[in-house]
Amino acid sequence: MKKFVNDPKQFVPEMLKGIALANPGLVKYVPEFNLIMRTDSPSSNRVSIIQGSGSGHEPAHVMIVGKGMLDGACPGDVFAAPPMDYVVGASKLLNSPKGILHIVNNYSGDRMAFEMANEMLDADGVVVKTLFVDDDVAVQNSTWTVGRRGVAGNFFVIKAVGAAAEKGASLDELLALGQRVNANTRSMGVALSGCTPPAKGQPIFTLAEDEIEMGVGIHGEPGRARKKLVTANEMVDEMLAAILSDKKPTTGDERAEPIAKSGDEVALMVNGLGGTPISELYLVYGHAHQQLEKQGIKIWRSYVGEYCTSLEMAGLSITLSRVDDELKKLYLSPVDVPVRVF
Amino acid sequence: MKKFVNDPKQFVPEMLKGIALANPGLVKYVPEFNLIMRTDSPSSNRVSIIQGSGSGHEPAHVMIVGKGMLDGACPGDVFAAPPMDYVVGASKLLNSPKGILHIVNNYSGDRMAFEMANEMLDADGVVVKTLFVDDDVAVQNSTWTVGRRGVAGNFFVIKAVGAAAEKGASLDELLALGQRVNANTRSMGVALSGCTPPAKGQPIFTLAEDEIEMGVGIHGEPGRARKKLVTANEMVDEMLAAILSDKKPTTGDERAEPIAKSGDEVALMVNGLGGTPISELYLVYGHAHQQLEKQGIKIWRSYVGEYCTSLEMAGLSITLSRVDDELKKLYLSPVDVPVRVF
Amino acid sequence: MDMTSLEITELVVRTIAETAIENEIYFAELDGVVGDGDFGISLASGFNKLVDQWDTLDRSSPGSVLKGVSMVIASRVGGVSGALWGTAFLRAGATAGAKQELTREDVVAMLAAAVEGMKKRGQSDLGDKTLLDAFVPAKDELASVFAGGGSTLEALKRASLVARQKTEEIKPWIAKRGRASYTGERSCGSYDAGSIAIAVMAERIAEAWERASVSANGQGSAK
Amino acid sequence: MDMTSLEITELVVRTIAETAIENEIYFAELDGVVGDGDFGISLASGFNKLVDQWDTLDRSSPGSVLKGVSMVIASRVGGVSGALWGTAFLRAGATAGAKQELTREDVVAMLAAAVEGMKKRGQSDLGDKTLLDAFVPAKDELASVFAGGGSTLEALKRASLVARQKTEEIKPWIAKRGRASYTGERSCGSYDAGSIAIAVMAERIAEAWERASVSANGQGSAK
Ligand SMILES: Nc1ncnc2c1ncn2[C@@H]1O[C@H](COP(=O)(O)OP(=O)(O)O)[C@@H](O)[C@H]1O
Ligand SMILES: Nc1ncnc2c1ncn2[C@@H]1O[C@H](COP(=O)(O)OP(=O)(O)O)[C@@H](O)[C@H]1O
Ligand SMILES: [Mg+2]
Ligand SMILES: [Mg+2]
Ligand SMILES: [Mg+2]
Ligand SMILES: [Mg+2]
Repeated sequence: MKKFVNDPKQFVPEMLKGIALANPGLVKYVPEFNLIMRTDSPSSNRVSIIQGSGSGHEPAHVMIVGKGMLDGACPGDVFAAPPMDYVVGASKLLNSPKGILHIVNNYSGDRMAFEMANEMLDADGVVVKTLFVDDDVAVQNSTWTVGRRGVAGNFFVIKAVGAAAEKGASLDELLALGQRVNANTRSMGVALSGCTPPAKGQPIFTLAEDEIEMGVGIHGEPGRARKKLVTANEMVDEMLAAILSDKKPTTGDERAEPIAKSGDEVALMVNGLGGTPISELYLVYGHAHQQLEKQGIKIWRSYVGEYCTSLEMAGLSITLSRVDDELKKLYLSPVDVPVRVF
Repeated sequence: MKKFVNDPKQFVPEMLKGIALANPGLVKYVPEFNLIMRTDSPSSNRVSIIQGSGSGHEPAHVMIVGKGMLDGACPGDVFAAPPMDYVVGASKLLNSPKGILHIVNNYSGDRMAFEMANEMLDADGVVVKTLFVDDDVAVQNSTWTVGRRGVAGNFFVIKAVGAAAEKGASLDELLALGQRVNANTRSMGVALSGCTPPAKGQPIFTLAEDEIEMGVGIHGEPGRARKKLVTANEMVDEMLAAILSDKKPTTGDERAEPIAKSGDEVALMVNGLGGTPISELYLVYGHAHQQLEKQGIKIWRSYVGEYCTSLEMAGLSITLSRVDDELKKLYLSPVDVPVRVF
Repeated sequence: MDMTSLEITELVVRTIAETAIENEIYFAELDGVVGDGDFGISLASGFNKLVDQWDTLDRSSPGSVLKGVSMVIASRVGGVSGALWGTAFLRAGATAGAKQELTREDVVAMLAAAVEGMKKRGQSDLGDKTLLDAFVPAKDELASVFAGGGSTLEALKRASLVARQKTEEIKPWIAKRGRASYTGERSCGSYDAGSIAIAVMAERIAEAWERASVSANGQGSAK
Repeated sequence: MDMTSLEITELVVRTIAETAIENEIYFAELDGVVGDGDFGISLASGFNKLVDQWDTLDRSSPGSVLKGVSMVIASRVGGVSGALWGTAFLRAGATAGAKQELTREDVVAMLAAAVEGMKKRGQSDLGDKTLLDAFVPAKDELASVFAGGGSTLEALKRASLVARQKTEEIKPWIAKRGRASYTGERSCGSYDAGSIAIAVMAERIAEAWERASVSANGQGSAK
């Protein structure tokens, strides 16, 4: 394993320290809870929005704390949900009279940690609602899973509720808005390589020189199938087919309509998993864009880059998120967060 | 080699197509010259700024074409300077009455291609000035080199002249400004792995599990020394020492003062080479920031992310760029380019 | 054997902790096959913390020890394991209450409460190919040996045998909870990391009990 | 031998092109040792383009062929090699002017002009460990065999021998131009890719000449 690391156990704290040093005035770092929080939060005019999740997905979520996005992120160690007391501690520091929205990617570990934390926060009279994100179509719902996984699509959920919170939306409004975005967002990923958590020191999985993992999870969970490497266009076609044909279960036996049909407008995201250069992401974007337009789906805006990664994993995910006039406005509203170019 | 690629020879054109599709209205793609250009250039109020360079360094330079940055970028193939006729073709399409500024990273190939092109453009009465960027301290000047290399520091040069051009600065003013920024900017890189140009299909170099290449170039040129892997902090210390002790040759036998001393203000960039995740970049940033502050150097602003890459190479570079009030304003002025988060 | 319930509780907890710490890599590797490979690390980091903080715990009664363990684990361990194991220790401790001496019935009730807590927290049940599939039958076996008047050592040995058998029995099953469940049918044929941990811990507790009995009685006969 | 200067020019250019194309990987690997490994690819892509466009070139005179080659190479090949090789062909073509038949003196003058063009474009000279270090002595050897009245085949063979020797002689040198120069002393001990290309091309031209002479004369004696 070759990485820029000192003590592997201090990997996450040292990264968090760097984020805070790089963005004074914007965010601060609370070591006790692995917490990166806005310096101007909590605000009595704004619901506080908190993400937990594991580390290793940067810029999600510690680098998207700031105006128009998150009030705080308190990740666990690499690929591990935060322990309960990070969530409790972060929520107490960020408690707002308008309430707290927890955004939780739908993994058992995250769900349970937030659930336990919420039992404790309830007891202390802190008002919390929880928004689950489960945009990944790779894991088909079935009786034997705990539902779908939350992956890069959470960017759209956070962007929408972050912008709305800034405008003073209530906790219930944010919850409803977030659920709507989540329902309109579907993702699918593919890995060309594994990645190595610093504390583990070994790749979480290994692929042969001609193998890919189609439908991979952002913690390296195996996906739909291990397959032979094919061309970029063939991989894109398979991912788009999975996304466009998906009928996400809603309540009971019901299933949602496919995410987009001819005439619909979408945001199209090509998200790098960490080790794939942006040149390849744009190559993939070009093909995906043309394939969707062929089907009459209109691309409203592109999102190409790294949004939710798996350390240095080579691979990418494609996300389609259906937009309407309200969402477009929210997506274009201003932000001020650590991850930026200029 | 596992990459998102169809035909390796079409790698660059397919990427460029993706950039244009992702950013309609902002840029357009001219396949003949591998050119990405602003849709609203040339403008008679603005000097046109053009970069050539090789591909494989994205987002530099094709993804930083747009308002406040470049008017066009016409890269060669991966790691290859553009052929002369790309430069000639791009310059003719972007010819402005205020003139053209060519920004050339100081490599023989790039210099020669631009020189030949300029001979032809001169003959056609096109007014061109050339700005060389050579911020890399790894290669010490000496009688036997063609001077220093241009690396990630070119971001600051482009940002400054791009902002000034937007405000109507003349060609001579831009040249002087760019030279000033270049003189005030020093970089040093380190690689943990090689990278694989698609058309080559093999890594440009290979490092053992415990080796690093200190002072690596962005085309995988060997650096100062192949060394044993050490901690992140030790690598940072070595790079900072190289940057801070450097006395860049100016004219004749004269040498510039070190880039920054106690009391100076700098922009601090930690630039990923493509395969290193942003978590590690921030970890490195944190230590670099603290080491500089210990020496009394004030960090005015952080730049952490990917600016000038080498495909999927694992590694990073550190750039220090001294700032003053004029430059701060230019650095903070607005831009609109393909590379963005939101 | 002359140990107090408090001493026994401490012995059991410390044995669990040692097992978790010593098997960090092994458990992580098991979880790595179809899961995400963090299980061993999560568990070890929590129990390491526990060992560090051991002297600061309120160790006045079996219940207070278990509650202390619960808080360390739930607070320090991220995700599923922190929540599940934290809940299990919490419920067991709550059931023990303030009692200084615990009967065999108390122990069985504490284990049952731990199971109920984990099921609720994990929204899981027998058959999901989780540690419950090893833990519940082992607990039942312990209860039945106790009911039949067998020795504690015999009960522990038979419980650990059952746990171990179960790890094999569920191996071909499909994982329905935890990250392994995302792989669907690809989870068939690999061990469930949590169940293996239960089996190893049960075996180590039986061994520790045997050693403690030997040294307490000065000879080979355990009560 | 009965070939016209135009035919000879085409033979030489086509031999250079074939050599570049066939040795793409070999030349790239040589450049990869201390350079950036693109040399073979750049050269091959330019000469491939040349072969593609062969039928569209103005092939009315030796000079027009060489200028056409120059434009294809300079326009299509990025960086150092595009500029250097493009300049070399351009200067040689310009020196040939509109002549249909070239004398031995013309050929030597054309090669000298190519050298001057490359030196100027590359800001380089003998001793920098570049292709000049193979090309210039080979050119001089050719000129001296010509001056002594030797056959063209002898001149070509001796020139290619000199070029090959030079590639060995400069191997321990330090590279002072091109990307290899960035490595400073680490460039000592490895071949210069450009010089090797010159040597291989010279050898291939000598062979081609021998083959052409044999078939032209119907027997083994070359002029
Ligand atoms: N919902 C659940 N209920 C009960 N046990 C579970 C549940 N989810 C996972 N487990 C157990 O926990 C083990 C994995 O723990 P860990 O790796 O920490 O969780 P994760 O699956 O989130 O990575 C599994 O082997 C399984 O025995
Ligand atoms: N300035 C120069 N003058 C003459 N020849 C040069 C010069 N720079 C490089 N060369 C020759 O070109 C070869 C490398 O070409 P190429 O790989 O295309 O250029 P680069 O070094 O820019 O990658 C070298 O082996 C050397 O022989
Ligand atoms: Mg080159
Ligand atoms: Mg796990
Ligand atoms: Mg886990
Ligand atoms: Mg080269």
